[in-house]
Amino acid sequence: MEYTEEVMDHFLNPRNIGDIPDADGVGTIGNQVCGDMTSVYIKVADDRIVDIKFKTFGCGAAIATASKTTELALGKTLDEALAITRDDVADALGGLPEAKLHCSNLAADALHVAIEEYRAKG
Amino acid sequence: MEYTEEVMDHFLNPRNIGDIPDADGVGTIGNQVCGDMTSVYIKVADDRIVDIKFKTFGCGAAIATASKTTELALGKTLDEALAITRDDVADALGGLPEAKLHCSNLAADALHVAIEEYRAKG
Amino acid sequence: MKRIYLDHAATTAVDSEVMQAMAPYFAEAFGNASSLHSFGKDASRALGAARQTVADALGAGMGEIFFTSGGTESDNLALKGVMMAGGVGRGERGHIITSAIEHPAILNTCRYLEGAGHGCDVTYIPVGSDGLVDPGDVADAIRDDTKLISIMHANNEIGTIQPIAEIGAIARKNGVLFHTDAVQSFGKTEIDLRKIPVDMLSLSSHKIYGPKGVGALYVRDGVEIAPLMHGGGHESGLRAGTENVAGIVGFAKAAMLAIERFAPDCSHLTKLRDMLIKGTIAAIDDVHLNGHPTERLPNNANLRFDFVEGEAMLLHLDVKGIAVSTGSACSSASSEPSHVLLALGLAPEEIHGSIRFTLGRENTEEEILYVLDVLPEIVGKLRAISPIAGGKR
Amino acid sequence: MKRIYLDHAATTAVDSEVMQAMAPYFAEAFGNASSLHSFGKDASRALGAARQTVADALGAGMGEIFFTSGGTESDNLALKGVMMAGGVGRGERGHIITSAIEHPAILNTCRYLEGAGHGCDVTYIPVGSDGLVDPGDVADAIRDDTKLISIMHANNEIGTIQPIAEIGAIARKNGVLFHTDAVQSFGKTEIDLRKIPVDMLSLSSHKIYGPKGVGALYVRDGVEIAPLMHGGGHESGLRAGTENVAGIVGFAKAAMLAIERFAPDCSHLTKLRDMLIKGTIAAIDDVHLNGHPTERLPNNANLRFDFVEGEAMLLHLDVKGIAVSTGSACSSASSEPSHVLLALGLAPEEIHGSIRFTLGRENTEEEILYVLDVLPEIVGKLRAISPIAGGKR
Ligand SMILES: Cc1ncc(COP(=O)(O)O)c(C=O)c1O
Ligand SMILES: Cc1ncc(COP(=O)(O)O)c(C=O)c1O
Repeated sequence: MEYTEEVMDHFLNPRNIGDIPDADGVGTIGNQVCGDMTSVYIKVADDRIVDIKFKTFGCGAAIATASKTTELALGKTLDEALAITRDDVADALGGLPEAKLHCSNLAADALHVAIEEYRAKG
Repeated sequence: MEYTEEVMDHFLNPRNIGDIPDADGVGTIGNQVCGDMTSVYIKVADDRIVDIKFKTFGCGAAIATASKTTELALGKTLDEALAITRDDVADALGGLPEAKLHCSNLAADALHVAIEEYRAKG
Repeated sequence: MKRIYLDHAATTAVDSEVMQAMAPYFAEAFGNASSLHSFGKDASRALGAARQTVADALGAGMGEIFFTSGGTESDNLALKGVMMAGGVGRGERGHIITSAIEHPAILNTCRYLEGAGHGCDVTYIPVGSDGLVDPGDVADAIRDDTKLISIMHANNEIGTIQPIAEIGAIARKNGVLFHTDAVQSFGKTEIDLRKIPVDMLSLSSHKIYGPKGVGALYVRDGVEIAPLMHGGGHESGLRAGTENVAGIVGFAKAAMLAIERFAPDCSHLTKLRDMLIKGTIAAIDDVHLNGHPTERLPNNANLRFDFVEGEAMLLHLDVKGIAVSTGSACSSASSEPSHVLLALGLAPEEIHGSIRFTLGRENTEEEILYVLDVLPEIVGKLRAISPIAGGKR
Repeated sequence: MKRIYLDHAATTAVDSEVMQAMAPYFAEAFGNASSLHSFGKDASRALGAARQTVADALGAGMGEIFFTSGGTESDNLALKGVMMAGGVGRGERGHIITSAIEHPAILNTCRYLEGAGHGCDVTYIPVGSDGLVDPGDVADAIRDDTKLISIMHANNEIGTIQPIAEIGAIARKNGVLFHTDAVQSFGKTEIDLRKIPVDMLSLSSHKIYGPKGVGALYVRDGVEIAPLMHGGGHESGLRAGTENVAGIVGFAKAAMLAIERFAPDCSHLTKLRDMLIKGTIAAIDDVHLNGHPTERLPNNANLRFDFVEGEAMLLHLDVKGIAVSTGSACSSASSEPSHVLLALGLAPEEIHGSIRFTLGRENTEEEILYVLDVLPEIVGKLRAISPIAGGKR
């Protein structure tokens, strides 16, 4: 399977790129096999994600899934955002090649870590 | 190596074919590997081969060498004819493919047997 | 001079539609199918489509088709692959059942596997005088350590078609894998892998109007075989080496055409074949058909001309523009008479007088009439100088 | 969109003269080279001429050239063939010396031979950070049971050219056979087998503007190797299977053209390569050349872009019409980062940012200028979203 148009769109025009200097939560996940790394930054207000940004060192799938994840998470409550799975992201992108599934997990994982970090701070 | 033009000529237009009902000598040699068989018939006068005929069940090389052998032997003294070797025949044909050398021996051998038969009758 | 090609079992000309299908893959969509860029994707898409086409042609799944460099490699891969995957030669022993009339790609692989250190025993099932394997003989030969039965679908020399459905059923019942070499039969007799219990099947492109140097091995889902060639992970790891995309595309097109043209091809070939067989036997004395009269490929007429030698016949026919082949030892680099004809119980001099005519799609009635026209004279000429003809023509 | 192909180490487009040379052998002179009739003779003559051409191109004898289905098969045949001929795996043990940066066709064959029951030990010689094998290391690795040294001529990823004359001399002095994989070097660096002590050498057609699915193994007269593929007695018994005449003719033509065009090709490629390397390093910070700066193929520029990942670069370039390859794990079905770049001592994130540009005959200065034009923006874009770039562009 090749990259879908949706994947290519998010890869070429990634949404919500960059960082948030005064983020409420930051999550960074690296995948040893691929050498990929994704950081997700969130701003939270009223238990909702009101701003989200990401940075990714990684392949096309890693960038596209990170972009898609931020899009899915923006405006969601933290519980809703925590419920976003890798499969949700892959589905929203119209699927991912088999060989890419392992490097597409980064973003959802990084998002969850960011939320947990925010919650841990209380 | 392929068959030379000379080989093809002798194969397509074999000289001295047939048998000699009242032959002075007959030699027949069969080659087990190829399933080939050649018979040579000679008439002798004044120690010379004055008539010679052959029959061959065999491949192109077998037929051509038999034809060439009879041509070489005709008119020769018996000693001269006995001295005709397989190599003489192959040379006279402009050479033979390596794989065909083993089935080109029939005619010279059959000629020698025919001469020996004649001499044995004494 | 008009040339008449009657040696389609040896190889076929590439079909013009096949040429057309291949054409873009040499210099335009020339990418390496493993490459990620657009050139590579064009190639891998073509490869995927070709795999689907070949799978469909056999009634198989796409994941069950592995492309190789030809029938010989497919046969080697099937036999060695099963043995190696089963650990045979490394401690384990294994037994193979095959027939006495297989193609050298099978027979010589078996001889190799029987050799010291490779841990195999091989049983060569004989055939009847009609060239058929008795499935009962196969059943009887099965041992506890039998790992594989390999019986060809149709024979390349005499065209005889083996009862592979029955043999496959016996294999299945006994839990033994079954491979069949379908290099000669594909496109000329029905093969539907949904219906017959075959675990592996070999194909070759150049026998079906495709390019040379391409073939496939069908391996039923779940059957484990080890690769022969190691390297990049091509063909799901079963066959390393940059894929011959143009060749594979051509092969797939040829397979598709073989299926599309199956019915007209078969009736055309059968008609010409019977015309040739009957015409020859009617025109010339002491001519016999080798192999089973009806259980045979529609394009094969293997005829035995008593008292003459095959290569001499072949050369005379070649001079007349007619291309055939022979089972005579003198016809090939090897000086062994045909092992297939020997297995039928023929005497050496009978084998030496056997000529194989194998017809193709493009042959015409006119061509067969021409052959029937020149044959009697050639046979007559050779019988006239034959010391064993006893005056017969 | 104009497409710029810079992945010639992966494969090349078939040259138009090669196409022309092959053309008659698909549907006209389509015979089986083993057949005795005129169709067969046309084929076997073409095969003979092709063999002579390839032999001449290497400074070898015609009897030393064996055609195969490609570089992978040639490599497998060389290694397994020597071991099998030496009885290794059947009682005997044997030792192979190779390098850590060989192509998978060599490395995975070695791993297979190291496996249980195959009787081989393998020493993998490391390379320096420049990608060169130290011949002294090879000499030191030789044991009493060393049967073969196999060191590639030029590396497919970083283009580094190994000192094969020296290594060959060491092998010869120690009575050990020497094989070299010249798949990437042929046509781009001089190879004259009259001058260098090589016992076996692998070639592949599709890397030199010939068709895919064809290659050759040179085997020096007197060197004994066993066949991988059993069947008909093709290729002097060393490689069974109906010869791919069209493919072989095309391969030979490509080899001839490679020799004829050697000097202009090399100077053209070197110029473009240096333009690309210098231009990229001048335009973009934190870019490095992988592999030796001068002991490298004239067409290889393997560049490391810090802070970005290779596949992402590749995809961006592809969108711009530029085809390249990368050593990144995410670039291939296998998820291992390049073993070659690892062997240079690079860190995983450095490996992931490496892009291989391999140039070809038809590339132009204009194309390189276009690449230099688009590269900075792509790298900038990716570094902008890179969490490890630290603000660098
Ligand atoms: C029955 C059979 N099996 C295998 C082969 C070998 O196929 P290939 O010539 O493609 O190697 C052939 C033809 O040569 C054949 O007729
Ligand atoms: C150095 C090297 N050796 C061997 C091969 C394998 O050759 P082929 O693709 O013809 O099997 C390649 C290319 O894939 C290569 O670059």
